Amino acid sequence: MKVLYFAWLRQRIGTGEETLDLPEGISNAGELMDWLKSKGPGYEQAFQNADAVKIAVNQTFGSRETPVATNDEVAFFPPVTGG
Amino acid sequence: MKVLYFAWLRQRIGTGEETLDLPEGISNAGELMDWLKSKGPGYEQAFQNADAVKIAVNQTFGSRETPVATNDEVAFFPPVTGG
Amino acid sequence: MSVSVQAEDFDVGVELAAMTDGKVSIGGVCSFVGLVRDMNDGSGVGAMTLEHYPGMTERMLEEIEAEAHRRWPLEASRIIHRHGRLEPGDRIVLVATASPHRLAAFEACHFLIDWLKTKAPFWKAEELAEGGTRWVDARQGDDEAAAKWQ
Amino acid sequence: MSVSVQAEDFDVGVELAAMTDGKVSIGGVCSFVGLVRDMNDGSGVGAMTLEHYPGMTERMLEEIEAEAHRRWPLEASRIIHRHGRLEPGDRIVLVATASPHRLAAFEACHFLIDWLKTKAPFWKAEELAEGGTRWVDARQGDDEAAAKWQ
Repeated sequence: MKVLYFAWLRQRIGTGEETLDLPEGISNAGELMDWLKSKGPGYEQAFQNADAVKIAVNQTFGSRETPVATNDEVAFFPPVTGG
Repeated sequence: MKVLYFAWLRQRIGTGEETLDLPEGISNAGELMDWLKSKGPGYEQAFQNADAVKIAVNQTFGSRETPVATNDEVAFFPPVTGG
Repeated sequence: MSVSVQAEDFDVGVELAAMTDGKVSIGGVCSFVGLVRDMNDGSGVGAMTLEHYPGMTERMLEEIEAEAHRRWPLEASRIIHRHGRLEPGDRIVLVATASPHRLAAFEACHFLIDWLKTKAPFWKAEELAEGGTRWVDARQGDDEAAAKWQ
Repeated sequence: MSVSVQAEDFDVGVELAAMTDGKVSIGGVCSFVGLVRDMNDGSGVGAMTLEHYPGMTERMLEEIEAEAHRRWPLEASRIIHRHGRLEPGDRIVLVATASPHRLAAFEACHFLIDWLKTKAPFWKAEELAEGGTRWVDARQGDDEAAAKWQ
Protein backbone atom coordinates (compact mmCIF):
# COMPACT_ATOMS: atom_id res chain seq x y z
CA MET A 1 0.00 0.00 0.00
CA LYS A 2 1.27 3.47 -0.91
CA VAL A 3 0.46 6.26 1.55
CA LEU A 4 0.95 9.91 0.59
CA TYR A 5 0.99 13.06 2.72
CA PHE A 6 0.74 16.65 1.50
CA ALA A 7 1.27 20.18 2.82
CA TRP A 8 1.44 20.39 6.64
CA LEU A 9 0.76 16.67 7.06
CA ARG A 10 3.87 15.96 4.98
CA GLN A 11 5.90 18.45 7.02
CA ARG A 12 4.80 17.09 10.39
CA ILE A 13 5.30 13.45 9.40
CA GLY A 14 8.61 14.26 7.72
CA THR A 15 7.93 12.37 4.49
CA GLY A 16 5.62 12.73 1.53
CA GLU A 17 5.30 9.07 0.66
CA GLU A 18 5.76 5.68 2.26
CA THR A 19 5.01 2.10 1.30
CA LEU A 20 3.46 -0.11 3.96
CA ASP A 21 2.02 -3.55 4.32
CA LEU A 22 -1.67 -3.15 5.07
CA PRO A 23 -1.84 -3.64 8.84
CA GLU A 24 -3.99 -6.52 10.07
CA GLY A 25 -7.62 -5.69 10.87
CA ILE A 26 -7.68 -2.42 8.92
CA SER A 27 -10.35 -2.19 6.26
CA ASN A 28 -11.05 1.50 5.74
CA ALA A 29 -9.26 4.86 5.56
CA GLY A 30 -10.37 5.94 9.04
CA GLU A 31 -8.90 2.83 10.66
CA LEU A 32 -5.68 3.38 8.70
CA MET A 33 -5.52 6.98 9.94
CA ASP A 34 -5.98 5.90 13.55
CA TRP A 35 -3.26 3.27 13.15
CA LEU A 36 -0.85 5.76 11.55
CA LYS A 37 -1.44 8.20 14.40
CA SER A 38 0.23 5.77 16.79
CA LYS A 39 3.40 5.47 14.67
CA GLY A 40 5.19 8.41 16.32
CA PRO A 41 4.94 12.01 17.55
CA GLY A 42 5.02 13.49 14.00
CA TYR A 43 2.12 11.28 12.96
CA GLU A 44 0.26 12.05 16.15
CA GLN A 45 0.65 15.77 15.52
CA ALA A 46 -0.37 15.41 11.86
CA PHE A 47 -3.56 13.53 12.65
CA GLN A 48 -4.47 15.18 15.96
CA ASN A 49 -7.33 17.12 14.42
CA ALA A 50 -8.87 14.38 12.29
CA ASP A 51 -11.61 16.71 11.04
CA ALA A 52 -9.01 18.87 9.27
CA VAL A 53 -7.65 15.88 7.33
CA LYS A 54 -9.01 15.08 3.86
CA ILE A 55 -8.71 11.59 2.40
CA ALA A 56 -8.26 10.35 -1.17
CA VAL A 57 -8.18 6.65 -2.11
CA ASN A 58 -6.73 5.92 -5.55
CA GLN A 59 -6.82 9.64 -6.37
CA THR A 60 -10.52 10.00 -5.66
CA PHE A 61 -11.90 11.92 -2.68
CA GLY A 62 -13.10 9.58 0.05
CA SER A 63 -13.98 9.57 3.73
CA ARG A 64 -13.05 7.62 6.85
CA GLU A 65 -15.47 4.93 5.65
CA THR A 66 -13.84 4.42 2.24
CA PRO A 67 -12.47 0.83 2.03
CA VAL A 68 -8.71 0.39 1.58
CA ALA A 69 -6.87 -2.68 0.32
CA THR A 70 -3.29 -3.82 -0.23
CA ASN A 71 -2.65 -2.28 -3.62
CA ASP A 72 -4.39 1.04 -2.98
CA GLU A 73 -2.86 4.51 -2.99
CA VAL A 74 -4.17 6.40 0.04
CA ALA A 75 -3.49 10.12 0.51
CA PHE A 76 -4.00 12.41 3.52
CA PHE A 77 -3.94 16.18 3.17
CA PRO A 78 -5.45 19.43 4.46
CA PRO A 79 -8.36 21.20 2.73
CA VAL A 80 -7.15 22.40 -0.67
CA THR A 81 -6.15 26.04 -1.28
CA GLY A 82 -5.30 26.32 -4.98
CA GLY A 83 -6.72 28.57 -7.64
CA MET B 1 -28.18 72.16 -35.67
CA LYS B 2 -26.39 68.97 -36.66
CA VAL B 3 -28.61 65.93 -37.28
CA LEU B 4 -27.09 62.45 -37.57
CA TYR B 5 -28.59 59.19 -38.83
CA PHE B 6 -27.16 55.68 -38.36
CA ALA B 7 -27.69 52.17 -39.71
CA TRP B 8 -30.97 51.69 -41.60
CA LEU B 9 -32.10 55.25 -40.88
CA ARG B 10 -28.95 56.49 -42.63
CA GLN B 11 -29.58 54.15 -45.56
CA ARG B 12 -33.24 55.11 -45.99
CA ILE B 13 -32.57 58.84 -45.70
CA GLY B 14 -29.51 58.58 -47.92
CA THR B 15 -27.18 60.62 -45.75
CA GLY B 16 -25.51 60.16 -42.37
CA GLU B 17 -25.33 63.82 -41.41
CA GLU B 18 -26.95 67.11 -42.26
CA THR B 19 -26.88 70.63 -40.89
CA LEU B 20 -30.20 72.43 -40.54
CA ASP B 21 -31.57 75.62 -39.13
CA LEU B 22 -33.81 74.70 -36.24
CA PRO B 23 -37.31 74.88 -37.75
CA GLU B 24 -39.70 77.35 -36.15
CA GLY B 25 -41.88 76.02 -33.37
CA ILE B 26 -39.80 72.95 -32.69
CA SER B 27 -38.59 72.59 -29.13
CA ASN B 28 -37.99 68.87 -28.58
CA ALA B 29 -36.63 65.80 -30.36
CA GLY B 30 -40.09 64.34 -31.03
CA GLU B 31 -41.24 67.48 -32.80
CA LEU B 32 -38.02 67.47 -34.83
CA MET B 33 -38.61 63.84 -35.83
CA ASP B 34 -42.17 64.60 -36.96
CA TRP B 35 -40.93 67.58 -38.98
CA LEU B 36 -38.13 65.52 -40.60
CA LYS B 37 -40.64 62.82 -41.55
CA SER B 38 -42.32 65.29 -43.92
CA LYS B 39 -39.07 66.13 -45.74
CA GLY B 40 -39.39 63.32 -48.32
CA PRO B 41 -40.14 59.64 -48.94
CA GLY B 42 -36.79 58.43 -47.54
CA TYR B 43 -37.40 60.35 -44.30
CA GLU B 44 -40.97 59.11 -44.15
CA GLN B 45 -39.79 55.51 -44.50
CA ALA B 46 -37.03 56.00 -41.93
CA PHE B 47 -39.36 57.43 -39.31
CA GLN B 48 -42.52 55.43 -40.13
CA ASN B 49 -42.16 53.28 -37.03
CA ALA B 50 -41.27 55.94 -34.48
CA ASP B 51 -41.09 53.38 -31.66
CA ALA B 52 -38.10 51.71 -33.35
CA VAL B 53 -36.13 54.96 -33.45
CA LYS B 54 -33.76 55.85 -30.62
CA ILE B 55 -32.75 59.44 -29.95
CA ALA B 56 -29.54 60.99 -28.64
CA VAL B 57 -29.11 64.70 -27.98
CA ASN B 58 -25.51 65.87 -27.66
CA GLN B 59 -24.37 62.25 -27.52
CA THR B 60 -26.59 61.38 -24.56
CA PHE B 61 -29.61 59.08 -24.83
CA GLY B 62 -32.85 61.06 -24.82
CA SER B 63 -36.50 60.68 -25.71
CA ARG B 64 -39.12 62.51 -27.77
CA GLU B 65 -39.44 64.93 -24.86
CA THR B 66 -35.75 65.91 -24.73
CA PRO B 67 -35.40 69.64 -25.57
CA VAL B 68 -33.39 70.57 -28.66
CA ALA B 69 -31.82 73.95 -29.49
CA THR B 70 -29.90 75.57 -32.32
CA ASN B 71 -26.40 74.36 -31.48
CA ASP B 72 -27.36 70.80 -30.51
CA GLU B 73 -26.23 67.57 -32.14
CA VAL B 74 -29.27 65.32 -32.50
CA ALA B 75 -28.94 61.69 -33.62
CA PHE B 76 -31.57 59.16 -34.70
CA PHE B 77 -30.77 55.45 -34.90
CA PRO B 78 -32.19 51.94 -34.40
CA PRO B 79 -31.71 49.95 -31.17
CA VAL B 80 -28.02 49.15 -30.80
CA THR B 81 -26.59 45.73 -31.69
CA GLY B 82 -22.89 45.84 -30.82
CA GLY B 83 -20.86 43.62 -28.52
CA MET C 1 -9.91 52.45 -16.78
CA SER C 2 -9.36 52.49 -20.48
CA VAL C 3 -11.60 52.44 -23.56
CA SER C 4 -10.61 51.96 -27.21
CA VAL C 5 -12.77 51.97 -30.34
CA GLN C 6 -10.70 50.76 -33.25
CA ALA C 7 -10.72 48.91 -36.57
CA GLU C 8 -7.62 46.88 -35.65
CA ASP C 9 -7.59 43.52 -33.91
CA PHE C 10 -6.19 43.27 -30.35
CA ASP C 11 -4.04 40.80 -28.44
CA VAL C 12 -5.90 39.65 -25.32
CA GLY C 13 -2.73 38.51 -23.54
CA VAL C 14 -1.04 41.87 -24.06
CA GLU C 15 -4.14 43.77 -22.94
CA LEU C 16 -4.63 41.73 -19.75
CA ALA C 17 -0.94 41.90 -18.86
CA ALA C 18 -0.98 45.70 -19.29
CA MET C 19 -3.99 45.95 -16.94
CA THR C 20 -2.24 44.16 -14.11
CA ASP C 21 1.34 45.26 -14.74
CA GLY C 22 2.99 46.44 -11.53
CA LYS C 23 -0.16 45.92 -9.45
CA VAL C 24 0.15 43.23 -6.79
CA SER C 25 -3.19 43.60 -5.03
CA ILE C 26 -5.15 42.01 -7.90
CA GLY C 27 -6.43 38.54 -7.11
CA GLY C 28 -8.17 37.87 -10.38
CA VAL C 29 -8.81 39.15 -13.88
CA CYS C 30 -12.03 38.23 -15.64
CA SER C 31 -12.40 38.85 -19.35
CA PHE C 32 -14.94 38.30 -22.07
CA VAL C 33 -14.13 38.29 -25.78
CA GLY C 34 -17.01 38.46 -28.26
CA LEU C 35 -16.44 36.81 -31.65
CA VAL C 36 -18.26 36.92 -34.98
CA ARG C 37 -20.36 33.76 -35.26
CA ASP C 38 -21.12 32.15 -38.59
CA MET C 39 -24.79 31.76 -37.75
CA ASN C 40 -27.32 34.27 -36.54
CA ASP C 41 -31.05 33.63 -36.50
CA GLY C 42 -30.61 30.62 -38.77
CA SER C 43 -29.07 32.32 -41.82
CA GLY C 44 -25.47 31.74 -42.78
CA VAL C 45 -23.38 34.85 -42.20
CA GLY C 46 -20.36 35.58 -44.38
CA ALA C 47 -19.06 38.68 -42.70
CA MET C 48 -20.42 41.79 -41.04
CA THR C 49 -19.76 45.49 -40.87
CA LEU C 50 -19.98 47.31 -37.58
CA GLU C 51 -21.09 50.93 -37.80
CA HIS C 52 -20.87 53.19 -34.75
CA TYR C 53 -21.37 56.76 -33.58
CA PRO C 54 -17.88 58.24 -33.14
CA GLY C 55 -17.78 60.42 -30.07
CA MET C 56 -20.89 59.03 -28.42
CA THR C 57 -19.45 55.50 -28.53
CA GLU C 58 -16.38 56.40 -26.50
CA ARG C 59 -18.50 58.47 -24.13
CA MET C 60 -20.96 55.64 -23.46
CA LEU C 61 -18.20 53.06 -22.99
CA GLU C 62 -16.49 55.37 -20.50
CA GLU C 63 -19.78 55.85 -18.63
CA ILE C 64 -20.40 52.12 -18.47
CA GLU C 65 -16.87 51.52 -17.26
CA ALA C 66 -17.18 54.23 -14.59
CA GLU C 67 -20.45 52.68 -13.41
CA ALA C 68 -18.70 49.30 -12.99
CA HIS C 69 -16.03 50.99 -10.86
CA ARG C 70 -18.74 52.59 -8.70
CA ARG C 71 -20.43 49.24 -8.12
CA TRP C 72 -17.46 46.90 -7.61
CA PRO C 73 -13.99 47.20 -6.04
CA LEU C 74 -11.98 47.15 -9.26
CA GLU C 75 -8.26 47.76 -9.57
CA ALA C 76 -8.36 48.06 -13.36
CA SER C 77 -10.61 47.56 -16.36
CA ARG C 78 -10.37 47.58 -20.14
CA ILE C 79 -12.87 47.85 -22.98
CA ILE C 80 -11.96 47.47 -26.66
CA HIS C 81 -14.64 47.46 -29.35
CA ARG C 82 -13.83 47.10 -33.03
CA HIS C 83 -15.71 48.65 -35.96
CA GLY C 84 -15.59 48.09 -39.71
CA ARG C 85 -15.75 44.80 -41.59
CA LEU C 86 -15.26 41.59 -39.61
CA GLU C 87 -15.36 37.94 -40.64
CA PRO C 88 -16.61 34.85 -38.78
CA GLY C 89 -14.18 33.97 -35.99
CA ASP C 90 -12.87 37.55 -35.72
CA ARG C 91 -12.75 39.22 -32.32
CA ILE C 92 -15.33 42.04 -31.95
CA VAL C 93 -15.04 43.15 -28.34
CA LEU C 94 -13.00 42.71 -25.17
CA VAL C 95 -14.19 43.62 -21.70
CA ALA C 96 -11.93 42.87 -18.75
CA THR C 97 -11.93 43.61 -15.04
CA ALA C 98 -9.31 43.17 -12.32
CA SER C 99 -10.21 43.01 -8.65
CA PRO C 100 -8.81 41.73 -5.37
CA HIS C 101 -11.86 39.38 -5.30
CA ARG C 102 -12.94 36.97 -8.02
CA LEU C 103 -16.70 37.41 -7.53
CA ALA C 104 -16.35 41.17 -8.07
CA ALA C 105 -14.23 40.57 -11.19
CA PHE C 106 -16.84 38.17 -12.63
CA GLU C 107 -19.85 40.33 -11.85
CA ALA C 108 -18.28 43.55 -13.12
CA CYS C 109 -17.12 41.88 -16.34
CA HIS C 110 -20.56 40.40 -16.95
CA PHE C 111 -22.14 43.79 -16.22
CA LEU C 112 -19.81 45.54 -18.70
CA ILE C 113 -20.74 43.30 -21.63
CA ASP C 114 -24.47 43.26 -20.77
CA TRP C 115 -24.67 47.05 -20.58
CA LEU C 116 -22.41 47.58 -23.58
CA LYS C 117 -24.76 45.39 -25.64
CA THR C 118 -27.72 47.71 -25.02
CA LYS C 119 -26.09 51.11 -24.44
CA ALA C 120 -23.09 51.48 -26.76
CA PRO C 121 -24.08 52.87 -30.21
CA PHE C 122 -22.93 50.10 -32.55
CA TRP C 123 -24.95 48.53 -35.36
CA LYS C 124 -24.18 45.30 -37.17
CA ALA C 125 -24.96 44.76 -40.86
CA GLU C 126 -24.54 41.12 -41.86
CA GLU C 127 -23.51 40.01 -45.33
CA LEU C 128 -25.88 37.16 -46.14
CA ALA C 129 -24.70 33.95 -47.81
CA GLU C 130 -27.42 34.39 -50.45
CA GLY C 131 -26.16 37.92 -51.19
CA GLY C 132 -27.09 41.32 -49.83
CA THR C 133 -26.87 42.62 -46.29
CA ARG C 134 -29.22 42.69 -43.33
CA TRP C 135 -29.23 44.94 -40.29
CA VAL C 136 -29.15 42.74 -37.21
CA ASP C 137 -32.20 43.15 -34.98
CA ALA C 138 -31.74 43.98 -31.32
CA ARG C 139 -32.37 40.93 -29.16
CA GLN C 140 -34.92 40.97 -26.36
CA GLY C 141 -32.60 38.68 -24.41
CA ASP C 142 -29.98 41.43 -24.41
CA ASP C 143 -32.46 43.91 -22.94
CA GLU C 144 -33.38 41.40 -20.24
CA ALA C 145 -29.72 40.70 -19.47
CA ALA C 146 -29.04 44.43 -19.13
CA ALA C 147 -32.16 44.98 -16.99
CA LYS C 148 -30.86 42.52 -14.37
CA TRP C 149 -28.22 45.13 -13.45
CA GLN C 150 -30.62 48.08 -13.02
CA MET D 1 -11.21 20.26 -23.38
CA SER D 2 -7.66 20.61 -22.18
CA VAL D 3 -5.94 20.61 -18.79
CA SER D 4 -2.32 21.50 -17.97
CA VAL D 5 -0.50 21.46 -14.65
CA GLN D 6 2.86 23.13 -15.08
CA ALA D 7 5.57 25.22 -13.42
CA GLU D 8 5.88 27.53 -16.44
CA ASP D 9 3.92 30.72 -17.02
CA PHE D 10 1.37 30.88 -19.83
CA ASP D 11 0.30 33.45 -22.43
CA VAL D 12 -3.44 34.11 -22.10
CA GLY D 13 -3.76 35.49 -25.64
CA VAL D 14 -2.13 32.41 -27.16
CA GLU D 15 -4.27 30.07 -25.06
CA LEU D 16 -7.56 31.77 -25.90
CA ALA D 17 -6.69 31.99 -29.60
CA ALA D 18 -5.87 28.26 -29.66
CA MET D 19 -9.26 27.47 -28.07
CA THR D 20 -11.21 29.24 -30.77
CA ASP D 21 -8.94 28.62 -33.75
CA GLY D 22 -10.92 27.43 -36.75
CA LYS D 23 -14.22 27.40 -34.86
CA VAL D 24 -16.79 29.90 -36.15
CA SER D 25 -19.78 28.98 -33.99
CA ILE D 26 -18.29 30.54 -30.84
CA GLY D 27 -20.00 33.76 -29.78
CA GLY D 28 -17.94 34.45 -26.70
CA VAL D 29 -14.95 33.39 -24.65
CA CYS D 30 -14.92 34.03 -20.92
CA SER D 31 -11.71 33.65 -18.96
CA PHE D 32 -10.49 34.09 -15.42
CA VAL D 33 -6.84 34.48 -14.47
CA GLY D 34 -5.88 34.14 -10.80
CA LEU D 35 -2.84 36.10 -9.65
CA VAL D 36 -0.67 36.02 -6.53
CA ARG D 37 -1.74 38.89 -4.30
CA ASP D 38 0.70 40.63 -2.00
CA MET D 39 -1.73 40.52 0.91
CA ASN D 40 -3.61 37.63 2.41
CA ASP D 41 -5.38 37.85 5.76
CA GLY D 42 -3.55 41.06 6.57
CA SER D 43 0.05 39.81 6.48
CA GLY D 44 2.44 40.88 3.76
CA VAL D 45 3.26 37.99 1.44
CA GLY D 46 6.62 37.83 -0.31
CA ALA D 47 6.06 34.78 -2.46
CA MET D 48 4.37 31.42 -2.23
CA THR D 49 4.97 27.82 -3.16
CA LEU D 50 2.17 25.74 -4.60
CA GLU D 51 2.34 22.04 -3.79
CA HIS D 52 0.02 19.61 -5.54
CA TYR D 53 -0.79 15.91 -5.87
CA PRO D 54 0.54 14.83 -9.29
CA GLY D 55 -1.88 12.46 -10.94
CA MET D 56 -4.89 13.31 -8.82
CA THR D 57 -4.61 16.99 -9.78
CA GLU D 58 -4.95 16.33 -13.52
CA ARG D 59 -7.72 13.84 -12.85
CA MET D 60 -9.76 16.28 -10.76
CA LEU D 61 -9.28 19.15 -13.23
CA GLU D 62 -10.46 16.87 -16.05
CA GLU D 63 -13.51 15.84 -14.02
CA ILE D 64 -14.39 19.45 -13.25
CA GLU D 65 -13.98 20.40 -16.90
CA ALA D 66 -16.14 17.46 -18.04
CA GLU D 67 -18.84 18.51 -15.54
CA ALA D 68 -18.86 22.04 -17.04
CA HIS D 69 -19.36 20.55 -20.50
CA ARG D 70 -22.27 18.45 -19.19
CA ARG D 71 -23.95 21.52 -17.70
CA TRP D 72 -23.39 24.15 -20.39
CA PRO D 73 -23.20 24.16 -24.22
CA LEU D 74 -19.45 24.72 -24.54
CA GLU D 75 -17.47 24.60 -27.77
CA ALA D 76 -14.12 24.57 -25.96
CA SER D 77 -12.50 25.03 -22.56
CA ARG D 78 -9.03 25.32 -21.08
CA ILE D 79 -7.58 24.96 -17.58
CA ILE D 80 -3.96 25.72 -16.70
CA HIS D 81 -2.74 25.63 -13.10
CA ARG D 82 0.83 26.36 -12.12
CA HIS D 83 2.78 24.81 -9.24
CA GLY D 84 6.09 25.66 -7.60
CA ARG D 85 7.31 29.04 -6.36
CA LEU D 86 5.36 32.13 -7.47
CA GLU D 87 5.78 35.81 -6.63
CA PRO D 88 3.20 38.57 -6.13
CA GLY D 89 1.68 39.51 -9.49
CA ASP D 90 2.46 36.11 -11.04
CA ARG D 91 -0.31 34.23 -12.82
CA ILE D 92 -1.42 31.10 -10.90
CA VAL D 93 -4.36 29.75 -12.86
CA LEU D 94 -6.32 30.20 -16.09
CA VAL D 95 -9.83 28.90 -16.67
CA ALA D 96 -11.55 29.69 -19.95
CA THR D 97 -14.74 28.68 -21.69
CA ALA D 98 -16.05 29.22 -25.22
CA SER D 99 -19.74 29.00 -26.08
CA PRO D 100 -22.20 30.18 -28.70
CA HIS D 101 -23.88 32.11 -25.84
CA ARG D 102 -22.26 34.56 -23.47
CA LEU D 103 -24.29 33.64 -20.38
CA ALA D 104 -23.19 29.99 -20.74
CA ALA D 105 -19.56 31.09 -21.16
CA PHE D 106 -19.74 33.26 -18.01
CA GLU D 107 -21.49 30.69 -15.85
CA ALA D 108 -19.27 27.79 -16.93
CA CYS D 109 -16.10 29.84 -16.36
CA HIS D 110 -17.27 30.92 -12.91
CA PHE D 111 -18.19 27.31 -12.11
CA LEU D 112 -14.74 26.06 -13.18
CA ILE D 113 -12.83 28.38 -10.86
CA ASP D 114 -15.25 27.90 -7.93
CA TRP D 115 -15.02 24.11 -8.13
CA LEU D 116 -11.30 24.10 -8.80
CA LYS D 117 -10.77 26.13 -5.61
CA THR D 118 -12.35 23.41 -3.44
CA LYS D 119 -11.71 20.20 -5.41
CA ALA D 120 -8.26 20.41 -7.05
CA PRO D 121 -5.50 19.17 -4.72
CA PHE D 122 -3.23 22.22 -4.47
CA TRP D 123 -1.85 23.76 -1.28
CA LYS D 124 -0.29 27.19 -0.90
CA ALA D 125 2.57 27.91 1.49
CA GLU D 126 3.19 31.64 1.85
CA GLU D 127 6.60 33.14 2.58
CA LEU D 128 5.91 35.74 5.25
CA ALA D 129 7.52 39.19 5.19
CA GLU D 130 8.72 38.63 8.78
CA GLY D 131 10.37 35.33 7.73
CA GLY D 132 9.17 31.75 7.70
CA THR D 133 6.28 30.22 5.80
CA ARG D 134 2.63 29.63 6.54
CA TRP D 135 0.19 27.18 5.00
CA VAL D 136 -2.78 29.12 3.71
CA ASP D 137 -6.06 28.18 5.39
CA ALA D 138 -8.99 27.11 3.26
CA ARG D 139 -11.58 29.88 3.07
CA GLN D 140 -15.19 29.31 4.05
CA GLY D 141 -16.20 31.72 1.29
CA ASP D 142 -14.68 29.32 -1.25
CA ASP D 143 -16.78 26.44 0.11
CA GLU D 144 -19.89 28.60 -0.11
CA ALA D 145 -19.05 29.69 -3.66
CA ALA D 146 -18.58 26.05 -4.70
CA ALA D 147 -21.79 24.97 -2.95
CA LYS D 148 -23.85 27.36 -5.08
CA TRP D 149 -23.19 25.03 -8.05
CA GLN D 150 -24.27 21.80 -6.34
